[in-house]
Formats: sequence, C-alpha cells, structure tokens
Amino acid sequence: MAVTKMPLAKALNESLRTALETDPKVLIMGEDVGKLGGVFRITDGLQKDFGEDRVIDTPLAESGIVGTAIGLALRGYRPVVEIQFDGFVFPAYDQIVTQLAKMHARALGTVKMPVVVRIPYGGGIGAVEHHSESPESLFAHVAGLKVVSPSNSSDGYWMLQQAIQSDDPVIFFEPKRRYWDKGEVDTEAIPGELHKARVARGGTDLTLAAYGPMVKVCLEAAAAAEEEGRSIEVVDLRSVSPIDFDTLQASVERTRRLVVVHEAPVFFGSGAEIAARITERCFYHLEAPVLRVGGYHAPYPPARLEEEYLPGLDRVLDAVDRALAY
Amino acid sequence: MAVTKMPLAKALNESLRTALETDPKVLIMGEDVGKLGGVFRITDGLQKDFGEDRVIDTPLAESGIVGTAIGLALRGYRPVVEIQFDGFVFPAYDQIVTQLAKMHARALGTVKMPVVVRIPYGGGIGAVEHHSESPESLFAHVAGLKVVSPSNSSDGYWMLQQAIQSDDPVIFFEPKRRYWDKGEVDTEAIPGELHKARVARGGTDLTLAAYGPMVKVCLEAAAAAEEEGRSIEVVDLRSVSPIDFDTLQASVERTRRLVVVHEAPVFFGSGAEIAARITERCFYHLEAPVLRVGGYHAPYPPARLEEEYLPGLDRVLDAVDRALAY
Amino acid sequence: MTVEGTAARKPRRSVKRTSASATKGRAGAQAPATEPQLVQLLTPEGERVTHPEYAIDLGPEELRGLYRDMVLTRRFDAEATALQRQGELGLWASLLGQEAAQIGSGRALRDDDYVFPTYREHGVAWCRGVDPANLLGMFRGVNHGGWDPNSNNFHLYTIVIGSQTLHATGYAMGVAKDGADSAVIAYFGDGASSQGDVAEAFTFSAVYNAPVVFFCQNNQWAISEPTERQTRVPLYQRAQGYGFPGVRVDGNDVLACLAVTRWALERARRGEGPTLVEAFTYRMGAHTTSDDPTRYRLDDERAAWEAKDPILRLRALLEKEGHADAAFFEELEAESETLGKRVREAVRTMPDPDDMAMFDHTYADGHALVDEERAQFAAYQASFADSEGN
Amino acid sequence: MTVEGTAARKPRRSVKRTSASATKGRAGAQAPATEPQLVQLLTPEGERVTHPEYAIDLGPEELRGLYRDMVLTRRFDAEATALQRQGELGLWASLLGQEAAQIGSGRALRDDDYVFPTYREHGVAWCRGVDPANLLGMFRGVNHGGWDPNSNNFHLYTIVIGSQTLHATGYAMGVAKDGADSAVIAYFGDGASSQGDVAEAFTFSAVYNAPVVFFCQNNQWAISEPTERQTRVPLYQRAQGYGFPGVRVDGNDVLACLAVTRWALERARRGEGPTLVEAFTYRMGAHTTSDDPTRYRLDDERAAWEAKDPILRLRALLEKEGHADAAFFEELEAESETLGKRVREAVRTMPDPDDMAMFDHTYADGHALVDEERAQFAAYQASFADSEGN
Ligand SMILES: Cc1ncc(C[n+]2csc(CCOP(=O)(O)OP(=O)(O)O)c2C)c(N)n1
Ligand SMILES: Cc1ncc(C[n+]2csc(CCOP(=O)(O)OP(=O)(O)O)c2C)c(N)n1
Ligand SMILES: [Mg+2]
Ligand SMILES: [Mg+2]
Repeated sequence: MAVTKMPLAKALNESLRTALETDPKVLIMGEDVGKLGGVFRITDGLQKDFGEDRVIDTPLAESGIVGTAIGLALRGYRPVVEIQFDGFVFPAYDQIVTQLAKMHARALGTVKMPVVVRIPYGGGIGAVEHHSESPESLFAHVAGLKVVSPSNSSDGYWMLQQAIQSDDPVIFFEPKRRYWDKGEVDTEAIPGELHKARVARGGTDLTLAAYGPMVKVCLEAAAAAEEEGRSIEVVDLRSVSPIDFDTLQASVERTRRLVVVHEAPVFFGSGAEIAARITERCFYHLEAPVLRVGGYHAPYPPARLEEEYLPGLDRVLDAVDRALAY
Repeated sequence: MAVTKMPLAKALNESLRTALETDPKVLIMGEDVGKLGGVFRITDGLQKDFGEDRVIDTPLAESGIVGTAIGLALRGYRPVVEIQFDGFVFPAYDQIVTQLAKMHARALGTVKMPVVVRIPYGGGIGAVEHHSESPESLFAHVAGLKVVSPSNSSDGYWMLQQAIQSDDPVIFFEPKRRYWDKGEVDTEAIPGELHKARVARGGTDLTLAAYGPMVKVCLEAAAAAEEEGRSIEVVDLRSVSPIDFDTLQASVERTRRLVVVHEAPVFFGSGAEIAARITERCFYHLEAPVLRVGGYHAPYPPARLEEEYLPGLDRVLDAVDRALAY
Repeated sequence: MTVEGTAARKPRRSVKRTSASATKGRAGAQAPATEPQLVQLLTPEGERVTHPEYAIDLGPEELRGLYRDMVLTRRFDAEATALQRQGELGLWASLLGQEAAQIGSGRALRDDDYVFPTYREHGVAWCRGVDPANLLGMFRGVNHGGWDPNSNNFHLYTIVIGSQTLHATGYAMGVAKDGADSAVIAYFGDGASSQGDVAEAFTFSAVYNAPVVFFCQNNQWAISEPTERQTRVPLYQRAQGYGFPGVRVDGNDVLACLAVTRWALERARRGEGPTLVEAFTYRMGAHTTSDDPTRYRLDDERAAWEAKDPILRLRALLEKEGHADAAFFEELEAESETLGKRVREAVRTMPDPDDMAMFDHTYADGHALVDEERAQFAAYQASFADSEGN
Repeated sequence: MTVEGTAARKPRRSVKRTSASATKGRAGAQAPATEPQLVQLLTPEGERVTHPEYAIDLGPEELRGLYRDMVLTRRFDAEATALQRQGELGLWASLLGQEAAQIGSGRALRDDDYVFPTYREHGVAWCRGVDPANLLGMFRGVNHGGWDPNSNNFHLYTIVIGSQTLHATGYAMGVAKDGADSAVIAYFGDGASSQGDVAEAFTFSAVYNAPVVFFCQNNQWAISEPTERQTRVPLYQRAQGYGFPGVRVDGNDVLACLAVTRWALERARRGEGPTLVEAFTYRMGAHTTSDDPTRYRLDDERAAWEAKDPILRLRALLEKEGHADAAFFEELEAESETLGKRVREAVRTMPDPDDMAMFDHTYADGHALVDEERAQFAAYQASFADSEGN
C-alpha cells in the first residue's frame, strides 16, 4: 500500500532510501550519518543497507563535506549532504556561495551541480546555542541556489525526491521540531512542482504566508481566528528561492491582507522580500501593509526564552488583528 | 589646515593613520597590508611608520584573520581587518557570524568586540569573478553586526574613525569604484552619528535611497530628472544595519514615493527590508509601491556585461518614471 | 608504555582499492619511523615510572590535591548528568574518563595564563576556580555561557567546533605584543582536528610564534565517528608539518598530563612558540545526554578503558605510598556530597531569565532596531496584562 | 643539489620575543633532522644528474617536446601580458618562471586523469590541449572561464584560493568509487597552503585514500607576502602530519617535475592515496598585471633566479647532447610567432557576450525569478529601441 501515516523524519528517511535504490549515483554524506543514522536518525539504517561506499561518514569539517561533494558531482555523482544543525553550515558557506552556487554559470552550463544540502533548522526543541537558527535568507539571496522547506510528511518525502532529482543545488531546510509530527505519505502519488506554493487552508479575510515549521502555527492561528468569525487563508510557500509569487498574489488579491510568518529574524528576512514584491504586485488591492512576524534582531536566545522569541499563536493573531484594523 | 580635498582611498588611509596614532591598541591586519599597502593602497605607508607589530601581513586565510582578530580583541586590542575583495570574505563568514557577532551576547556583555572588517566591495572596475560583489545583505541579517558604507571622502574618513571607536563589530563596506573620487575632508569637524542617514539632495516629488557606490548614481539621476522638471530627493543611508528609517520616513512622508537603489541583487537585498518597513510606516502616504533597482538574480557577470548588470542612470530614471506613473 | 587505543577496531574505509603503505613513500617522504610514544609517568596499576624527557616531582600534598580535583570534578559531572535526567538541564556533555587530561593540564596553568575551552572542559574550569554552577547555565538554557571570561581567565565554552583555537592564537599574539610572559591554552577534540580553523590556528601560531599550547583530548570518538574518520596517523604528528613540536601523552595519567603541559607552557613563555599536546584518552560516557553510543560502539572497548581509569590509578599510588589515609578519603567523600548538594540547589534555584533579557547585549553601543523591537515587545506583553486586567 | 631559495631574505616576525629552536622540541617532537632535499635531475647549467629515488629516461624527441611546450607556453604568456598592456585583456596572471613545474607535471598526466588548476596554470592547460585562446576569455571579461571542463579533463580556473583542492579530492573519491585507475591533480600556491580548505583536502584525501596529487607551486610569493608569512618549515613537510608523503622538487627542472609527478600519479593509481609535491620555483613577474612588485621585493632576488631559468637549462642540455639542431630552434621560433599571432587575432575578434547572456546558466532547471527578470530586462531594453525608433 502506497499511503502510510508516518512522521516527517521517517518520510525523509524513506525518501533517501528510495533515492539510493533508484539511482546508483546518489550518495549520502555527513557527520554521523552512518552507524548512528544522524543525530536525528534521518539516515537511520541506510549505511547498513547501502554500504559505506554510498552512505559516508565524513571527517568533522563542513567545508570539506560540501567541497568534496562538489567534486563528486563533477564526477557524475549526486551527493546528498547532511549538515548536523543550522548553526554549523557556516564553515561550508564559502564553498556553497562561491563554488556550489556559481559552478554551473562559471562553466556556461557545461557542468551541473546536483547537490542537496540538508539542514535541520529552526528552534523550539530547547537546544543550546547554534542549534535553533533559521538562516534561509542567507541562501535565498545567493543566485545559483534553490531553497526549499517542507512543512509536513508528504512534502518531506516528495520535495526531497525532487530536490535530489534536480540538476541544481538545493538547500533543503528541514523543520526539526516537526520531525516527529505524523502525516500521510502517498509514495505513488504524482507530486506537484517543487517550487509551487500550496493553499493549505482557504479563507477570505486575510492571507497568512509561511513555510516549514511555521505552517502549523499559522494553521492553528487560522483555526483560532475562525472561532472569532474570521476567515484566514494559509499559504504554505514550500519554496524560498524561487518564491511562488503568483499563487501568493492570487490569494492576496482576494483577501487584500497579508501577514508573513517565519522564525528567522524579521530584519532582512524572507518576509521583507515577500512584503516588497507583493506590495508591488498588489498595490491597489492591499487594504493594509504586509505585516511580518518573525524572530527579533538578536542571537537566537537560550532555551528558556525561546517561547518568547519564536512567533507563536498569540503573536500571529496579534498581527492578524493589526492587519485587520487597517 | 584641517580641510583638504582628497580621494576616498586617501581619506581612508588618513583615517587609519589617525587611529594608529591616537590609540596604541589599534592594529591593522590582512593580506598584503604591509609593504604593498594593500591591493588598493588603503594601508599605504602605515607599516613603514607604525611597524610590523601594528600593521600585520597575515597568512592567506580569512577565517584565520578574523578568528585571531577576535582573540586580539579579547586581549584588549582593536583590530581593523582588511578583506582583499568582497568575494573573499566567505571563508571568514563562519567566524564573523557565529563568533564575532555573538561573543558580546554570549558573554552577557562582559566582553566587547571592537573589530572592524573593511571590505572593498561592488563592481564597475572591470574585474574578474569574485571581485565585484555586494554581499551587505548577508551581514545585515545577522544580529550583533553593524554594517555601514560611506559614499564619499568625508564619510570615509569619519565613519571609519567611528567604526574603529565602536565597541561593536562593524562590517565596513568601501565602494571600491569610488576610491579615486575626490571630496573634501575636514579632519577637525565634529562628525554626525555613524548610523544616521543624510539627505544628500533635497527634493519634493520622489525619494531615492542609496548608500556607498550608488549615491553618486542617484545624485546624477536627480540632476538629470531636474532637467525634466522633476524634483528628486536623495537620501544617503550610510548605514545598512541599523538603517535610519526615521530620516527616510520623514523624506517619504513628504515626497510620497520611494525608489531604493543598490548594486546587490534585488532578491532579499536591502531594498526589500526598506520597502517592507517604509510601506508599513508610510502606508497612507505612499502614492506608489516602493520600487527597487539593483542587481539581477545571477552571479555577478563578466566585466563586459557589468554595465548592463549594474544599476545606472537609465535604470534609475526608468524606475523613477514608473514610480511617478502611479 | 605504548597504549594501542584503537588497534582492535575494524578499519573503516569506504574506498576499496588496495590500501598499501600509506605513509611510507620514497625520498623526501620522511615517514615517521617509530610507533607513537605515549608519555606516561603513572601506569594504570599506579606505578610511578620515569620518562627520559618529562620529569615531575610532586609531594604528597600536591598528589592529594590532584586526586581531590579529579574526584570532585567527576562528582560534579555525575551530578550534572543526574540533573539532566531529572529534567533540570536540557543537555549535558560529560567529561567522564577525561579527568586526568583536564586536571593535569589545568593545574599546569598559572593564574595569568588564559584558557580557551570547548564545551566539555568542566575539569579545567574547576582548576580555574570557575563556580561549577556557572557552567550549568547554558545546559539549563538560561544563557549561552554567561560568565565573565576575564574573571578567571577562562573563556566561554565554544560550541562551533574548532573556532576557539583561532581565538586562542589571536589572544596569544596579543600576549606577545604586550611583552607578557603568560601563555594561552586551547582545548579541542580529535574530531575538531579536521576543521580548517584548527589548521589555520596552527599556521598563524607558527608564523607569529605565538605563546599557545594546543591541547587535543583525543577521546577516540567524535560523537559516533572513531578517530580513523579524522586521520590516518596519530594526531600529535600534525604539528610537525607546521613547524612546531607535537607530543602524545597518556591522557589518563594526571602526572604525565601535568608534566607535558607544564613543559609546553614553559616553551611558550620562553618565546619558543606553539606546541601540540595530544592527550590520548577515552570518552567513557555518551557524547552528550542526547547520544546513544550503543548504536556505534562495543561495550568491551569501554571495559578495556575502565582498567586505565585516571582516578583509580592515582588512588593506588596514594595508598601504596601511604600518602593518604582513610580519613582523607572519607573527608573527600563528604566534600563530594556537599558539592553535589550545592550544585543541585544552585541549579534548582537558578532563576529563569527575564523575557526582556533577549534584547540585551546584542550590541555594546546600542542599535536602533533593537530599541524599536524591545519597545514593541514590551507593548505587546503589556497588552496581555491589560486584557488580563480587564 | 640543494637550492636555498629564501635563505637570504630577512625574516619577518612581528613578535619580538626570542625565537629559539622552533621545531626542535623534545621527545615526541620528531623534528625533521635534515634540511629539505630538493629533487633535481637537470642542473641550472644543463647537466643531467641522477637521483637515487627518481629516475627518468627520455629520448631526444621527448626532450625536444618538453622544450617546445615550455617555449610555446612562455610565448603565449608573453603575448597575453602584451595584450593586457594594449587594453585587450583586463588582467593577466603570468606564469613566467614556472614553465618547468607546469609542463613537467602536465606531461606526466594521462588523458583520463583530471586537473584542478588555480588561475595560473596556462602551461598545464597547454598540455591538456585546451585552446590557449579559451583561457583568455575570463581575463578579457567575456566569461568566467567558460570552457567545458570535461572536454579536456581540465577544470575551470578557480580564483577563491584553495577551494579547488577539495573539488579535486571529491572528484578523486569518485574515481575510486568508479573503480577507475585514473588520477587527479590539484594545483595550488604557497599562499594557498594556509587556507583551511587545503588542510581539509589533506584530511579527506588521507581518510578516504583518494587518488589525488597535491601539486604546490611554491613560487616564493603570495602577491607581496614571502613564504615565511605562510609557514616556518618547508611546505612539503605538511603532508607528513596528515599521513601521506611529501616531496620537494626543483620546480625549474622540467625533468624532475615530470619524474616526481609521474611517481605520485602512479602511487594514486595503485591505490596508495594522496601525495604532496612541492615544486620549488619562482614567480619571475608580477603577481598579475595589476601588481607592482618593486614595492616589496628586490631586483637581485629575481636576478638569482634568472640563472636557474627552466627553459635555458633544457636548451643547454639539448645543445650539449646534440639533441636539437639550429633548424629545430628556428622552426620553434616560427611556431612561436604563429602562436602569438593566432592568440592576438583570437582575442581581438572575440565577440562580446550578448546582454541577455547574464540571465543564462544561473540554473540548469530554470528559476521563476530569473525568467521574470529576463523578461523585464528585455522589455526595458526594447523600450530604448522603441524610443530610438520614434
Ligand atoms: C562546526 C560544527 N560542526 C558540527 C558540530 C556538532 N558536533 C558537536 S560535538 C561534535 C563532535 C566533536 O568531536 P571531538 O572534537 O572529538 O570532541 P568531543 O566531543 O569528543 O569532546 C560534533 C560533530 C559542531 N558543534 N560544530
Ligand atoms: C580566498 C581568497 N583570498 C584572497 C584572494 C586574493 N588573492 C589572489 S591571488 C593571492 C595570492 C596567492 O598566492 P599563492 O597561493 O602563492 O599563488 P600564486 O599567486 O603565487 O600563484 C591572493 C591573496 C583570493 N583570490 N582568494
Ligand atoms: Mg572526541
Ligand atoms: Mg605563490
């Protein structure tokens, strides 16, 4: 049976397994991805079944991991790299920005860079410093990269399949605090496009746009607002580069109000790009400025403050109220 | 005599000289900053006059440069680090983002990080790959950093003084194609605040906001528009983190139209943040959406295409026309 | 005197080609001729042995002091592990098994020396006089470190692997510039040896002849990865290619760790530049309380290392030589209890930070956006108080 | 046979402490006992000498071939420098003086081997059969490289220092996975040796036993910085601490470079893993045409190296042994002229890229934003045509 209910973590694991089975060029690389199965067990059992040649424990050096993945891609492989936590991608940032993102263009299209960089990201799990960050803006600004983030098990399975099949480098942000949330996965369904947004809930009064971990919060906010007689539409963007502005525009033209929600700091966050572009596209439709709910301009705080720091139901509803007050 | 006309490059050199003279804790570090005086000669003559102990040629390793500068700052020094070109800051990105930006907060304020990272940035000089980029967004999004960029000799002199005196890390973006533009520097004037914007030209019909290399382009555009009977205000933002939204808001409330211009790619660029926030602040004042003129979502192109890639007079005026057409 | 730590482990090689003489090249290759020599001054059985290069002469009181440090450190560590299980801490990174490496090196330091730790140097912190309770703040989630590094010359714990080796090098460059004769010590792990930052620290320290000691605790594991995933020759040899000496010391021998670190610090003080010390030891516990080592390593490996326990061997010496009597051990037991209690209480009464604290200390000189966000957040919080008031 | 390249130069040390025996530690330090041995097979005077480890047996035709490669490479390089002066190129990075290192190593390669160059490997490109004119595109500013790396197994020039050593290592890991017996060679400079990426490449290649040769052209300078700013021991020794052999070769001796690189490539093919070759040579010209070396180095240093010219010494051998007659040299002169002319013409007729080209190849599978921006730009361009049309 192709439809199963499983947590996001398991869906990602199944997706990697499928990729390893289907394409002998697919490799998994990273710290502790072998016997341990990764600190979140996303690669659990894969080394046992596919061998150390295809599921590769690497030295503790992120630049080395991405740099050698680039070399493997040049040789015809399709490496799927795991970065252990969001805050540890920065040693690899140079290889990602100056090499991975630019190689295809530098070669005038003669070589391809089918490398996926998987990054468990975001907060809400009570972790220590560097383990709860949302750095997606720092990748979306960089031409040559694609940036996506699933919000549920089905998207986890399919978007990872599509990212691995893509001939472009994809930064794949996994909402770590949703790893244990269950959802249905149909491994035989024909998936939608990787970079297309999805209206997760229909509504007429205001649009909430989010991706990854914040989709759930927005759905909860919409449900809570309904009790107060407000009809909120929720758009799961799924992709941060490119952003599916067409779907979002269509929604905002109907609802005339938009609130963007993400965990990353608001300043220079994806909400800024969305606000700027939707305002340009929907200037005569908007009844209120696009409002943004996100992290503050501070390092991600210690665990005992993260509930205050993270956009939650109340802060989203507060923004909804403010937008509707215009 | 305190007022002299000098190119931006010389103003920066004089500013470093003053800092070395005034404060024995100030150090200059970087590749080729010694005998060569840096590839742009910004540190010309400083090693000769202040010795190898204070003007330090470093090994060719940017992470090492910033990482040791952090250590020197912890010991009480005030290192001014030179990154040779914009595209070579990425090996240091991890140290900048995870250490330099966060150390003060991590230590609950008990240590300070008076480190200046000077980066010659932007295009227009016909250079090869990695020598013409504008990565300021990638720093402005990061809490703990301050980001500034002077547009002229006087600001070059004074803003660098202030950046060195700041107890916070400052990423100091120098518009390399303006190095040779001359302007007056009054080394005895009392400077304005480091993070305050300046109205570079008054106007009533529309505001152009820019910083660094694009201020000159905007001033030229304003002059050209004047001939067509349009009164354009130009705001030199000077600081990208924080951004002086108060000055900008006051301008836009008067002109009711805003175009933001920068060399960096538009997508997730500083124009996005400015558009989002000014739209929120001036929602009922704006007659047109905030428009953005900047780089395209592509790696900075080879030199023979940069004129098309870079925002120039025509593209700025085109945006002005479009904004005024609303 | 040679310890073959990982010899029994199966080599992990994803490349299937014939792996012939790895380091034996031809002319110019200069492959190391001998097996690594482990500096040891105290055998696992508690016998004092001598080493031609590294001598140490400690009286009974000093030996008891080292023993006390190790026992109390282990006790503190056990207490923290327990507190994590009880939900008082979010995470704990245990130093179990590494007490000798940390106390030996930590006690070699002078007050004016400066320490750059990883996240596991609780024993070194102890030697520096850092209040153990202070170390728990970040693991409880109330701060990211938060002690003043300058009050004990003990820098904040650094989590991004390898970064601190560059900070230590820069700090040491500053010490040299000041003309001071202090030294700096940077701790890092076997896994960290692969990070580019550590290599750059080696380069900078060698080029500037910085007074820094690189102290690598090779505890055989980087989470689930054995040292063979990081290097195929002993780590202490890394130094040589950068132009400074490297030494491998028995990391479970507190006397050897003290002697070798002292020697390395003295070199630094004399202006002879950096040294790499590899303390060959073992992580007896899990990587952190979140880790499950049964997935990747065998129990008998641990058992073999238990026989080399750093505390037991010093106790054996103390007893054999009559340096400590039953009263000493009893008193220490009582002191351990008191420490445990104090730590438990300190943790349980540790106040949560104020909500507004997240807007503090991002900048020293202020930032307009932070001010704006702080004010907005305060107003938002106040709006609840208002509605609650209604 | 030892060349003391930098011995005469004043040491640059910003630290004023007594810099005592840097590498001579005590036990465990394993400091190198001997001065670096430079592998040499052809003296600056053109004498063939033997080396106990590295032999080479080349016939007259092969020797003439190497000579021809070096002469034509130098000619191409001179032409490019001239073209930069004439404003046809924006920049040029000359290989003057490094011909032997590049031709020697380049001719050691098999067709199925793969090369990862820096931005200065014009001689290696020549050996791979890359059209010299192709190399000029990026220096003229019409592209960022733009040749198909796979058509000659010659990767694009890499400007970010050190990055390509990791690509080479990854590629070599792939070669091993494929079970192929090809080898990979990564070029880098003395300055690059300080980058963390290069150290990580050493670690990865050693751990995975990857068939890669690291070929370091130590041309004594990284722009204005002498090698002492990067290391205080000879660079070839770096390899040892990572567990693979390092060799220093006379980089101005094409025979020695060929012999040593061949040996290293053979090791790789046999599955014996990586090797570091340090070619000890000299950058005779400026760093690039933008550089002014008079600011930081003395003329007599250059003069000393002129006596070691790689081309002259092979010519001396050819003449002495009667391997080449006047006709050969005349023909080569003519061939040089033709090459120069061809390169000049190719550059002058090189078309500028179409404006719209900047929207191509950012992605292989397309990107909605790029499509939008391309369309907007086209409309914007068209608006001028319209107004011109009016
Ligand atoms: C740059 C970076 N990458 C990954 C991690 C996740 N991580 C934390 S500890 C660790 C293993 C460290 O091993 P080692 O250096 O041997 O130190 P040990 O934990 O054994 O003391 C890893 C991979 C990290 N903290 N920083
Ligand atoms: C990461 C990085 N930092 C700085 C530069 C600027 N830069 C270009 S070449 C060079 C010196 C390189 O020296 P070396 O590695 O010895 O090679 P050589 O030029 O001598 O062939 C520098 C600093 C760069 N290209 N990349
Ligand atoms: Mg370890
Ligand atoms: Mg060089």
